[in-house]
Amino acid sequence: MTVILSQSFTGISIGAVLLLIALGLSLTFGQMGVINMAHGEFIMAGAYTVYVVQKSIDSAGTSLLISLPLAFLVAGAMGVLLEWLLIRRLYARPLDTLLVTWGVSLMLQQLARDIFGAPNVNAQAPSWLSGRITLVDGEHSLTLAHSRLFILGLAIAAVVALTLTLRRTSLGRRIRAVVQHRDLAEASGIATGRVDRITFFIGSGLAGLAGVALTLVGPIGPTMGTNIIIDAFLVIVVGGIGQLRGAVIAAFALGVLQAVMEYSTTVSVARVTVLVAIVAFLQWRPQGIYTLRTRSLA
Amino acid sequence: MTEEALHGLTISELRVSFDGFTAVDGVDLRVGPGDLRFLIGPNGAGKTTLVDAVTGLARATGSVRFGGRELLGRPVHRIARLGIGRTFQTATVFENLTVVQNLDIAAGAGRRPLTLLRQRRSVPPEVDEALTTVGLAPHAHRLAGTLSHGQKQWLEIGMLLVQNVELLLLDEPVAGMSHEERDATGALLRTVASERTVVVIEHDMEFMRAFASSVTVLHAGRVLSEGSPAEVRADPRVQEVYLGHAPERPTAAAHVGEEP
Amino acid sequence: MLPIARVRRLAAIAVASATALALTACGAKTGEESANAAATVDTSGDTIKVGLLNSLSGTMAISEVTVRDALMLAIEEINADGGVLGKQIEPISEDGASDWPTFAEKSEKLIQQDQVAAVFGCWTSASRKAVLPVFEQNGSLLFYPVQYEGLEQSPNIFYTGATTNQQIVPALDYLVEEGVESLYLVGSDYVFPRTANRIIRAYAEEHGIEIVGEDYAPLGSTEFSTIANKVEQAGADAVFNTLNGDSNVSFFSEYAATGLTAETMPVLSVSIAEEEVKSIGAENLEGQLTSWNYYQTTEGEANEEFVAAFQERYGADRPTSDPMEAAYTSVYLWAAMVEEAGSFEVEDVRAAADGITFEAPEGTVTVDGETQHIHKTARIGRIGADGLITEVWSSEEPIRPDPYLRDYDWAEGLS
Amino acid sequence: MTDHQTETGTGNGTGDETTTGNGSGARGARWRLAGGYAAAAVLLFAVAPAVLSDFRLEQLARYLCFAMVAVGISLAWGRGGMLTLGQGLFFGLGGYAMAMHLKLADAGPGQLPDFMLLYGSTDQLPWWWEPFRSPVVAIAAVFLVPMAVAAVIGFLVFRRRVRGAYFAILSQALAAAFAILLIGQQATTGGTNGLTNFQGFFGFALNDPINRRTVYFVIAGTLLALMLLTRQLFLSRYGELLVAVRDSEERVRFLGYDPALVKLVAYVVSAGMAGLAGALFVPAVGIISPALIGIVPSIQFLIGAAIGGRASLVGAALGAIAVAWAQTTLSEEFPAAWTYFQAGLFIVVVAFLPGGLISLRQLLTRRRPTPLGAST
Repeated sequence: MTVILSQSFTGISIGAVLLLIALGLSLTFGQMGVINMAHGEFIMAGAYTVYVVQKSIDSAGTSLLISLPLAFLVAGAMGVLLEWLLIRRLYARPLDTLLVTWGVSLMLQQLARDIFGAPNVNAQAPSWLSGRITLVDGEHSLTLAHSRLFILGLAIAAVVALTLTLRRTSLGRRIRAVVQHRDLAEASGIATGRVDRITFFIGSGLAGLAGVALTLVGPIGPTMGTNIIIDAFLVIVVGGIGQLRGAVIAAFALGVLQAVMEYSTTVSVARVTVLVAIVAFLQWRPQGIYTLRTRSLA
Repeated sequence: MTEEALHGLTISELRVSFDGFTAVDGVDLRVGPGDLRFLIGPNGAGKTTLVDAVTGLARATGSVRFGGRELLGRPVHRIARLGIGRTFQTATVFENLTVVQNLDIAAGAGRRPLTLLRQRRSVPPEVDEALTTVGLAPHAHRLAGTLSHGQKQWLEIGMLLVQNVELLLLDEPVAGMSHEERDATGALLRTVASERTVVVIEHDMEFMRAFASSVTVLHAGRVLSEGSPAEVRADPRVQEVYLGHAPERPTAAAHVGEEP
Repeated sequence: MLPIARVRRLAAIAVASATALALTACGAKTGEESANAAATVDTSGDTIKVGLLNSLSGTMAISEVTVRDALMLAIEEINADGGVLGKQIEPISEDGASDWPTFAEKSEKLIQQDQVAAVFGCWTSASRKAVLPVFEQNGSLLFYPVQYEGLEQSPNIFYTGATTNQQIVPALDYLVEEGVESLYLVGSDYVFPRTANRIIRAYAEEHGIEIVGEDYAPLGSTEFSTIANKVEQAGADAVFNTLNGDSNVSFFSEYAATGLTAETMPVLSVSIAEEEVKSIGAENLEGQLTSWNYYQTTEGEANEEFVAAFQERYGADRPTSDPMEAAYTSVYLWAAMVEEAGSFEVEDVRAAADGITFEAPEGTVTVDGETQHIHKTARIGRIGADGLITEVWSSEEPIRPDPYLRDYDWAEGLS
Repeated sequence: MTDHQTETGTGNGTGDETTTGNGSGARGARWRLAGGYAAAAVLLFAVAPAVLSDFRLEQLARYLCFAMVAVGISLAWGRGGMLTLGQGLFFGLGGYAMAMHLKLADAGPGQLPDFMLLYGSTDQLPWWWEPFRSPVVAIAAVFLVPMAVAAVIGFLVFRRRVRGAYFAILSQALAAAFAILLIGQQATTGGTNGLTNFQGFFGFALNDPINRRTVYFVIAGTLLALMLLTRQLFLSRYGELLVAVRDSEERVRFLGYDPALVKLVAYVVSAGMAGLAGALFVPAVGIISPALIGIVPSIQFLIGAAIGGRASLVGAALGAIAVAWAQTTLSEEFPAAWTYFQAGLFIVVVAFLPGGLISLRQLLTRRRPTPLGAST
């Protein structure tokens, strides 16, 4: 029984990580249709932000809290720069955007190597995150690590904040207007270029937040982005374009599936099963869990 | 075109809904063989959706029969092979191919794999004929992407001709055309309708009056009125939908449908 | 297609195939005695060239650069001492780029173009397996400095790292001595852990140890919550850990998060050296065990000199590790073999190898001519709160290498 | 090597030609084409073996294998618009099929390959290895297996209209899954080590330099043959149809074609080419391993084609060769600078010169742009 509980929690915490890394993409890919392969490197930038902040501030706890907004800004700024330099020229060519941003990701990885060195580094977890809550004591205890709960909380907070921004603020209304009908939005006086840039800023900034969270579960290194970017895209593909709730459901579903499969088989079989399951799922629902219907051709 | 008996299109009880919104709500429609039927109606009347349903793009209930065959439930390319072709509001031609290549592809849906794997040695006769019919012969080897807007529309119609369709469904073929181009297009449609059945979705009342054989008015997913252009124009319900209660002006604005 | 063009095309293809066939006819068939000649070694100049083949870029660069540094140190020391057979050693360094075909390609370049006397390097088993046919076909020599999974004995390779009976078997002996009756096996998904675990299973069957679980994580994986859960649920006496590199960071933090400690369920690791301890964080590792042949803290004059020389050359903060020591030793062993043989030719060097000894930082090592491995002392260490590893047990004398575990009855079915 | 004029499928744009192949311009192009291929054949079969050392020739053989993959990519991606980010899967299938046969041939009848004796836990050859004892089966499998797998994948995804980025991400995920699967089955696949140490190639000893040279000739010949085959596909009605599907899949559907089938053919053929390339890579380089299959190598395959010119056969092939060559020579001298340069060139070309470097020639000579030229 405790096994099921602890594995469910593992699944949910894997899902929370997936959700965090995919959340930014649900804006840039899901809403804007931009396939940004450098998203993983924005995550990396967020993670290195923690590392740098920790070098200057002794307290791991304070530096983590400072890193959250700072990483958002750093990654967001990188996103805006990328959008301004390259992506805005390529909105009509999504596949070329994919390739171009992949080239950018190669460059950013090399940049990280040149600045921080090729070996991975680690950030200290603050002491208040290294503990755990023991729910069931006994021979087989059920424990929830603070760091995992923190990531889960961060993911939920980010989803709530993003939803509120999109639904309740004038910025959110403008973003949705541009996504749904670019020409009309432009005609009604919305500076679409600026809205694009802001959307990209938020999406990339969320990648920075994910980077901060990832420092709690693994090392920081130049190639950390490549390892997770495909997972992040798969979450969006399964969730469906343009739907935040799709991404949320997909992230937790994939996380739990991965955890269950890992427990009952091996890690590699679990990975392969999840990938095959995604292909099978797309047979059933090619547009993901949630679909935005459009009447336009192509 | 050989002298086969032309087929008519029979639509009955057609319903299409998206996510709870019913775009076409029980339409019954008969288009006789060789008719040049105009389909008009305000925006959102369900005109394009109706064509989508006929060509297999939108899922629908009811019945659409063409030449005795039921179309609903068949995939798009199968319906196309039954001799039904359509154009889109924005001209969709293959911009990276030449005019001849565009027409040749349109002519070739029934080709065997081995034929496909060989090079085209010459311009097939039906392609040549279509080039002349739509007046693009001088531009045969230009890239379709470099054609003018009107020429692209003609190319699309030409593609339907070489496809040898019996039923053409044209979605606003003259939108954005100059006066001369409209007249040329109208004449072209007359020629085409002499051998095939043509359904045209149109906003342009003047164009409709000049060239339609018969007209169906759709409103809110239903048939509002049907008849000759003159009959339809005289129908008070149509006037109400289009112009409120105002009496009809002698020359209607070009894009009447866009008025509320 | 015009007929002419078709004829031309067919003709071109025919000519090509005919050429190919004609050439093929000249080549040797498999099994025939063929050009497996010894490599040409360029001994013309005042210097003798050797190849250094390490990944200087890519994922393995972190580890392999340290080996290259140790190799360079040894070469510089020997050159300062007058060289080998009166010739200065001229190292030619190539980058394997963490890519196995590149390793094969670069080794071929070193042997054929540079005509080096020997090549030092490779880290992963995969890179060694990739270059092995190149060395065998060209009759050249590789000195391989990393502990590995055994079950290999190429006449063209000298193995100066530990084979299984010098690292894994002693570690198991130690655990048995400590009363361990059940084990959980955790490893990265590549050849060394999988092969090591096969050996551990055979050993366990013989010694009545129960293997309660076996899990592999993809190389570089950082998601260990499930594996930690499984380990915790299984309740083994100890964990045998063959995880590689950064995976250890995540594994040990998840392990700690489930409430396990070195007292309740100790972890014995065979891929964690001083550098890794630093990056994983000593607080997560305190009290855990490792098995190697060498630690920076290993006692003895040779090691004090080695550590001092290395840190003087590369910086006082640089730790020394087992593979670095084995690499350093390998250059000295080759030099001694050459001196003994009085020749740089591969066959002469091989013939002179048996019994060559060297006072290495890890203690006295001796080359076993038959297996081309070396006699090494096994050492179990415990990781302290300060991050240093201190020896808690060592084999009484250097262990004779036995890559196929032929002297162990329980290992009969393994190879 | 002047294929772009005739790739248009029509004449040279004077407007008076109504057919291909009988205008004087087209005939001239045809001769230039024949001349180009003759020159390439002379370069590959006579000049290269004469001037290059055995070592350099083997490197060239490796690059030519990458060029084969690029030729397939130019068909599927350049002309078909399918961003094949997972060609490593097919390269690997072909490579492993060949490697399995070579291992079995080395082992001898009834024997197990050497690595299985070491890592395997059974004495029995797995059933799926058994057919590869036969050289005929192995040779057929190197392209039929990748093609069959591509057919299944393609049927499933194209039928459900999974395309664009979805298709790219899925194919990448599948390549990654295949690599993970191979690594996990060490006893029967060699795990991360892959399969290495091949003694012979269909009876000929691979340690004999003459035989290794022969392998090079086989590779060069195969590449030229594949290029001719692909050319024919480009020029055929099918080639035009493929471009039409790339530019507007729905429109083609309304013409009565099933675009899924049209795409499937190009995808399957490109998979076959990748498989063949993988198979020939094995005797040339002496190794096939999961590291050649996953996400990174799959994208690497694409870089050369993109830089050279995705929609141009010659551009893609030369691009692949040049990038692979630069990778080995420049990356060891300046590893960091090389990464920046390669990535930078890739970005600039894809963003601002989608036709690849080969399209520069058209810009410079002010030739009429290729109708089938790249656009996404």
